[in-house]
Amino acid sequence: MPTTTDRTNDFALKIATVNGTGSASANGLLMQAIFRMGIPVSGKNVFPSNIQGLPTWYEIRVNHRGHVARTPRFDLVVAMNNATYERDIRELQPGGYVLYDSSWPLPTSLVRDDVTLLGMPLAQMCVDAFRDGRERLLMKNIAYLGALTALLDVDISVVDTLLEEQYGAKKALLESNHRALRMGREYALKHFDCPLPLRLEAMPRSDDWILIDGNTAAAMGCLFAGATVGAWYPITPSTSLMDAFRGLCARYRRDPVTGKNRYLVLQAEDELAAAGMVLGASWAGARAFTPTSGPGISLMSEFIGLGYYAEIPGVFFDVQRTGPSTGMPTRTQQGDLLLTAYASHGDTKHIVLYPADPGECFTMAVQAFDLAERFQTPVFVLSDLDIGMNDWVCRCFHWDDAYRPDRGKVLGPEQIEKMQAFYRYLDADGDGIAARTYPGVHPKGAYFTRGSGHTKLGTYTEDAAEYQEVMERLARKIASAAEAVPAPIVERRPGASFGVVSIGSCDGAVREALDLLAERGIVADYLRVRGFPFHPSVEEFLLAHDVVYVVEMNRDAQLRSLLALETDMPKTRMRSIRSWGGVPLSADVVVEGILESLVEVHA
Amino acid sequence: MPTTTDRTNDFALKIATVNGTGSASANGLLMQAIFRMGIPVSGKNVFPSNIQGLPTWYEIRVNHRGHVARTPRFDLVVAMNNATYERDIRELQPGGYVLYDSSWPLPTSLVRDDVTLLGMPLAQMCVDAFRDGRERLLMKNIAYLGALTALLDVDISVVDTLLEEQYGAKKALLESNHRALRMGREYALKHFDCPLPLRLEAMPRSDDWILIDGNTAAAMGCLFAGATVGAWYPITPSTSLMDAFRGLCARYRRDPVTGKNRYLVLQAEDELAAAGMVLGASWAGARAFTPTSGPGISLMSEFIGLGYYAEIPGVFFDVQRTGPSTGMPTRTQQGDLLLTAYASHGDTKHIVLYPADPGECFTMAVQAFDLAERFQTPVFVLSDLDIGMNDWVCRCFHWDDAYRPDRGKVLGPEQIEKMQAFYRYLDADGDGIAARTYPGVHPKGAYFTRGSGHTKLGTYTEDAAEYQEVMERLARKIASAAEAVPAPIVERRPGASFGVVSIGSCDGAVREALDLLAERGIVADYLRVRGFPFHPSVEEFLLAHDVVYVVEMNRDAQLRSLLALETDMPKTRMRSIRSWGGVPLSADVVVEGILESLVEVHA
Amino acid sequence: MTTSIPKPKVRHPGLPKNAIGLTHRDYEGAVSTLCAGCGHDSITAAIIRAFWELSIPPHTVAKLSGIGCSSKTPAYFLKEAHGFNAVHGRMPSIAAGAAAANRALTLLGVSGDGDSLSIGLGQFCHAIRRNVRVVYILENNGVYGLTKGQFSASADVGSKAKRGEANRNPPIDPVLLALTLGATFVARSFSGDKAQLVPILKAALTHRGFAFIDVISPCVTFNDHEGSTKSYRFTREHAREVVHADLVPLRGEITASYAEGATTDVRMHDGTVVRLRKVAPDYDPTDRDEAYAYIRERQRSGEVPTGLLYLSPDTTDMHEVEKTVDVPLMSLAHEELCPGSAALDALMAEFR
Amino acid sequence: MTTSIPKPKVRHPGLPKNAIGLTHRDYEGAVSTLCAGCGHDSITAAIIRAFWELSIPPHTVAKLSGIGCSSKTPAYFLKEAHGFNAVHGRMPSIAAGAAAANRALTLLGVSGDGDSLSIGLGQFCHAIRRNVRVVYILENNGVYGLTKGQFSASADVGSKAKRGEANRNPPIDPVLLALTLGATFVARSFSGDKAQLVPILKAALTHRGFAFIDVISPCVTFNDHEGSTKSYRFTREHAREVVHADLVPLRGEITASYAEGATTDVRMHDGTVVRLRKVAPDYDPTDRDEAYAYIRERQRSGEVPTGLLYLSPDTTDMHEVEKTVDVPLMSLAHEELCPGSAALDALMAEFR
Ligand SMILES: Cc1ncc(C[n+]2csc(CCOP(=O)(O)OP(=O)(O)O)c2C)c(N)n1
Ligand SMILES: Cc1ncc(C[n+]2csc(CCOP(=O)(O)OP(=O)(O)O)c2C)c(N)n1
Ligand code: SF4
Ligand code: SF4
Ligand SMILES: [Mg+2]
Ligand SMILES: [Mg+2]
Repeated sequence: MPTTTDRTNDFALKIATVNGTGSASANGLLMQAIFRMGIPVSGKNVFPSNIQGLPTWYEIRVNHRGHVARTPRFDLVVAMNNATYERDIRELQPGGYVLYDSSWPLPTSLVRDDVTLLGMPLAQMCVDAFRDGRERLLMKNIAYLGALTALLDVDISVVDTLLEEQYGAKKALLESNHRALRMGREYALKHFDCPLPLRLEAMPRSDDWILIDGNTAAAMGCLFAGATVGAWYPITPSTSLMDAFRGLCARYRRDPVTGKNRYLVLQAEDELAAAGMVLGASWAGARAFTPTSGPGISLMSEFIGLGYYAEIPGVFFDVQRTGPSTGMPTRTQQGDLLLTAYASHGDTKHIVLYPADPGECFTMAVQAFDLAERFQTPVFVLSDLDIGMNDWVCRCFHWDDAYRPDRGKVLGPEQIEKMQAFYRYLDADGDGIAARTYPGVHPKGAYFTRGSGHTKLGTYTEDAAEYQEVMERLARKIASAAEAVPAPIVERRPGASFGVVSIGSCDGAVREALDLLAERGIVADYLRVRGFPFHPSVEEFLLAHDVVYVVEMNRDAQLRSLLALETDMPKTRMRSIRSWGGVPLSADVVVEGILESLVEVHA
Repeated sequence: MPTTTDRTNDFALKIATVNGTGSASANGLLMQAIFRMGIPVSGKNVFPSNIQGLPTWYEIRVNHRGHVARTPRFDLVVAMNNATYERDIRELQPGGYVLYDSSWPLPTSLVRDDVTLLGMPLAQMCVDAFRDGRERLLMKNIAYLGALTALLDVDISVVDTLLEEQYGAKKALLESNHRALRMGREYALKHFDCPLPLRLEAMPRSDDWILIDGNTAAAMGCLFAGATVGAWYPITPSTSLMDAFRGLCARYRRDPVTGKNRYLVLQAEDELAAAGMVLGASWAGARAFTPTSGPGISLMSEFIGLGYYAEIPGVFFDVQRTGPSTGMPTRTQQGDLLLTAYASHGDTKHIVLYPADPGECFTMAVQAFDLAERFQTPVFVLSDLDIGMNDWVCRCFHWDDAYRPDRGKVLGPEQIEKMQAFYRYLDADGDGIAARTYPGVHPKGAYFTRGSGHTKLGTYTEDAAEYQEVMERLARKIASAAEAVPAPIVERRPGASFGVVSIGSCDGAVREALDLLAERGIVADYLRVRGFPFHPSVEEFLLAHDVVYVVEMNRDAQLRSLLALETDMPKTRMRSIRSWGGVPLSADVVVEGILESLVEVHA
Repeated sequence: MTTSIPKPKVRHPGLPKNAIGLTHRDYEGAVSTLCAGCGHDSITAAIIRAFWELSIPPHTVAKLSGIGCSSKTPAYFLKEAHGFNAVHGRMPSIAAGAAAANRALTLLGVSGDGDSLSIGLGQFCHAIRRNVRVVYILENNGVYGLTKGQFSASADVGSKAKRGEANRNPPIDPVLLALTLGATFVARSFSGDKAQLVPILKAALTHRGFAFIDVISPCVTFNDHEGSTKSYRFTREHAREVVHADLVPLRGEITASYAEGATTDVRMHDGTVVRLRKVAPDYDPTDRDEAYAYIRERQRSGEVPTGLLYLSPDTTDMHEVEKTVDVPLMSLAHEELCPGSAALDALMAEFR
Repeated sequence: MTTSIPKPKVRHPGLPKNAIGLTHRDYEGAVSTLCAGCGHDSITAAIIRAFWELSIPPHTVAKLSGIGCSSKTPAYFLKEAHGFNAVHGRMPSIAAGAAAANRALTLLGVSGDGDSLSIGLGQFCHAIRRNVRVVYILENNGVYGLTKGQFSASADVGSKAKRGEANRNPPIDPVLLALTLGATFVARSFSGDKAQLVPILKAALTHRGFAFIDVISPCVTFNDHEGSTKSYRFTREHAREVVHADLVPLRGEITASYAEGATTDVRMHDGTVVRLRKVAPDYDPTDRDEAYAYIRERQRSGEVPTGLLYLSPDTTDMHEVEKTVDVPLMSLAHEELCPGSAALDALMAEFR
């Protein structure tokens, strides 16, 4: 029988089930329990684009040093789906464990002699313990959770509390869960060598940490930023953002006296309409946003160009998924970097924010509204499925009550009244930004918003010089946003021999990789871009390094392309490391990518 | 009175009128007459996005050396629109001439003492000569044409022939035209010093030349390439392409026996539908195309991604117009270079052809179908308003009857029958291109076309490796098209000290500029890109020059960006020269741009 | 046919003033750049008239449109109102967004048959379904004017193009469509009939919800010839007013008396009464199905029934459906929207 | 409820064969991945049945769909037919293109209520208008299944979501919409009623033009609860068949005799006769306006009228309207399409 070294608080496991069978709640409980034990943890839900009956996985990684990027190296597999047995067992590390349902024998062809099989007649046990068919199915999940509490040494009282919090009111359900949990736990304690070397040990816990997904966090940002109009068309993986916003509004945006809503969410007929609603609402003076994903951005392209040229704010969340076209809607990727930077026909350029985790989804959502209104232009927040839909351990969010929305240059009735005449597109302050007015406010503030050629006075034109004057100002305006977008996070390390640049949800894996490389004596500086147009310090960082590795999650090295286009860094000095199959980046890819390249260079 | 040097067959004139008043036909007659006199000529119609009552200009340039790019330096203005008198007279070269309607006095404020005023009571003359109100309006145009025949020494018999050809059947109309023409001509002969130094002199004429607009030429390409399905939504400046196609089909595509149509043109409800129709028809085995402009491409973005990923051919003509959003629909630009190269979300890249004149619209339309079917992907033909809607003097088109459409790898029933099994996305030949089958042909040829994740066998997948395998092949496939797209036109000149690169309708102005520079001893090599992904010789050319000037018509130097992204040429060695206000490029811009930059470099 | 030519600097003390002291000129806009004789210009004139008569302060209005000759017209009226010339066919979503943000605005949407029935058909239908409060005018000429005369989706079968070719696809009738989709205010008029159109516009402006007005508006340049079914002549000959709307203002009184059954009164949300005078006494313009059947029947006999054809006695607009606060959302202060740090701290506890 | 599980390698000699020697299994596809009990799977079964009964060679069919649970189903039938799973809501344009290219294909489109009535509404309406020859099935469950249960545009007012919240926007009724737009074949059925659905499908397959079938198809996961008006139970209780279609094949003969006025026979282009048995004897399913009025009336009394509700006796599909050649355009040889060099040379003369 194979052995493993002690792996306390440092391992990864994978739970393979079938979607629609209720495993999500058991998996979430495990994740939460580990979180409450104070141990750094991450959970990645790998689910199909389907409602019921297809393979789904939940991957958990714990790491006491805080490295919780996805790893493809699993030490334990909870194999509950015989359709994926082969793959699940194959992907296990030597010395790993398989917890499986022994109600049916495991095909011998799958048996590996370098892993430990832990069979447990889960289905049978549930048939014996529960009456109702649906309950038997659901409780199987809680039973394997029970077994895991024993195998991994999960603090059972934490799980009990969680169940209490979740089902407190529903007594019967609570009782079934308790029973299934205990049943699984006891079976494991009795039949297996518990705990395994892969065990958990509580760590000091602080209130400073929360467990949250990026879409919920972004919705909170919209709430706190004062967004009142949300328009959307459902699309994975952005749907939960609007669900969360509606949930939050139901709690925080009811007028205490009348019970009426201080928000309006419009389920649009499609993404084109959602974009139009956002522009219409922003134009009329509300903070408005839409959550979508790649296909939605493609459909919104025409309206985005209108927003750019007619200078209408709007916040567009693109929770990226894999692929061109429909692609793999339940997989993650960073494939819309080029699209969002230059969306729509003609000369355009847009402000884009790149959150790396739910914490930044919250803060950047707020910043997005401020930037959109300050620069009077559509702003994208480019999240992805991994950030948006998975639960992440984050620092607690804080709010500064001194925050006041930056509504940009909006003239009120008194200001308009005082003016000789109001001209919508006149750059009075020399900063590329012209003042705007809301409809309904003052007769002298009226102007004609249009996507066709207009002069700086706001009148229609087909004259080259007049047209160019406005377009040149727009170029200046967007360029000036480089200083206003969040600066990159830069980490310089003494003795660094090259730089690494990454973006968004790559962050964790890159940081882990840099630590691993440092252990081997290979030291690198690190920069994570957080906004577009790039902050000047991005170019500085690039130029300061002979070689920079650009790590990202798409096939075509889109970040590297953007950097090549928008900075003076020669492309030849930027090497690309990519992972784009739909699963979150892992440190291995980065370490291997850099090592291979270093070898090549020295060969 | 100012004098001008002899400018025989070398001058430019501008006719300023009001749209909807029938000046187009008079202007066209002048242009055609000059063409028939064998003199190199170009005509640019500068019209408003409006149907009636707004200023419109027709610019004609003749140049015996064949330089007929637009010039902003006019030697003669036919000022028929008092709303634009000021501007029209201002834009005249010193020593130039103004032909105006002296039925009303010219405001003295407009009088310049360095130009010659030629007043002629046109309106009055027409009121006297014609009865009907509409006729009086229309014949005014023919009357100024008559005057111009005298002033410029146009061969009047050529004009007579043209009138005969046009109105031969309509006797009354012909008579009116003749009368107006003579009236104008005689007035000029009597009152002015005819001909002016700006005069025309017939040149040896060959049958090798034709006068044609790019949209008509592209429609001919579609006809000859065997396109049977056209789908479109009207949009300036692409509309006339489909009009021409329908006109040609009415002549060439009626079944001689039944009188039924061998083509089907679908006026779609919008551009999204037009794109879908093209993909549906191509998928089912027809050659299908759609003409549109920038806003249409934005709207088609989602479908373009589907075409890319599901590997469905389709030909998309983008006749570019000015601006993001609605912009200036009746002005020209090259603003969709980046968009068409990478349209749609996720990792995509498309084949794009860049015609420079109607001749290439014809040939490239044919090539586009071949490339689309060979590479099984959407192909763009990126023309522009100037090429598409203006009449150009071109070499006569020829057709090689040996041409057979390259339908790409399409399996017929016999081939399918012989196969063990058919897999749609299997790269059997190692060239990145998998064979396809048409629906309805053979049971074993059936497969499921989809924009969602699929394996090389054509089955649905959410697996990273399987997904990536197909996407990697797609990248290879499109990259391999670099050798198949039309190679650039390269002109190397002994002693060249730098290179110039341009695209599309910039060609004429750049060539003229290079000649002008050469006259000053500044010699440059020249390359015009004709396809994307760039032919390998593009990179070679770039790298062979320390400095390359990239000349294009958009604000953001999109061609330079594409070159920076797709070749190893350092961006710093590519200097940008741009003209993007909506009027066609003129040589001055290029000459000045290069001279300024050379001065800077040497300063 | 009227072309509005404002002369902004000149005061005309003699011009009649409305209840808020404004003259007709104060409701005008820039000089029209449409073809002389275009039906759209007459609609512009009717709009100016209706707003003036209702004494609506121009700056409380927002004028929205798509792209097309028709969609240019908002530049030609109410110069003191904000205008929004959106992208082709997508004005309804702009309207929904603007209405969401500021329910106090009076929204006037102007569109064309290409704009609303082809590229924008989906948005048009969904704006009806959402009952966005907007007066939505479809300037219907059976062609795409701005792109030079292609048939639109409202062109009748057999109607001839200028060059003679006949349309062969069945028309989308926006009135029947609106009725089918549950629109709460459905009218059809003719640009050449200001006497009919102005009262309809006024009634529409008092309607709480989507007020749809299809106006046959001949395109003199591309669709006013013999053989066209959207020409001035054809429309004059075939239009039959079946319901005439009169507005009885809040404190007003209509003194004329009508024959029994010849009128139906509908009280609007603001108390205004719309009095519907009917040509067919047994026709009930507040019954959607009857309206539908009646219109179809008349159409079969070659007529183009016009007037305020259907008016729903009760209607809940988007804001009522969504139970939003009574004040414009855009007017809410940050304090009314942001829960603040204490609330966030409390919320955070739920994620621990 | 049937899930199609083809076992391609196994031959079942005992299975009944149709006129072209194929068994039911030959019309199946891949194993369904929909939720057990999903209405869509029953429609799949009905499709398999109808094609088998009509002995249509599977490979002469093209299956088209958009995106959604419903749009996945073409993978589950007719494995020997090409399938095209397009983008969300845009299948009608793919259908128009495919029909244009190859008029010999039998096109079957499958869509959902989200797909056809929200994002794809414009395309859906225009495909009707164009009378593209396609059997168009709308698998109508009142929700977006694939994105987990949001209300679709066909959700009735008051119908409850799983979490209890009631829909407040009026529904778009695709049958009324299709009638209004001049659809030539309009039916409504219920996934749970194969006896009704199979003959409708067969009739649709003989129709030359756009044959529209709205099928109420409950979503067991998100919209089959108490309070939903698209549940199995609600539909069973409220559906009323008003017209039953029987297909009298070319050389067939229906022997059963019916009461006077109880049937209407419609002869299709290929000679097949569709015999419409009517519940209401005075109802004429070939009269569009009567059908519309009748459906509205029944709906007001809470019923869901089903059956082949309207069938236009004469219809010209897109190809007839456009006067294209009888053979598929995609089958024309290069020589039949390319005018050749002599023609070009002649043409060039016109540009000199
Ligand atoms: C996306 C897009 N496609 C096409 C066009 C070109 N276009 C401008 S107006 C128009 C049709 C206008 O017709 P209609 O709405 O009936 O207005 P009308 O001019 O007849 O009043 C079209 C197709 C455009 N502006 N945008
Ligand atoms: C452009 C785009 N927007 C959104 C989606 C997400 N999406 C997939 S299916 C669907 C709705 C499906 O509803 P319906 O058509 O009713 O099918 P059902 O699943 O109910 O059968 C949506 C919104 C998408 N795939 N593409
Ligand atoms: S083209 Fe037609 S619709 Fe447009 S302005 Fe002229 S008359 Fe009016
Ligand atoms: S979610 Fe609903 S529609 Fe989708 S497969 Fe399941 S039951 Fe069917
Ligand atoms: Mg129109
Ligand atoms: Mg549905």
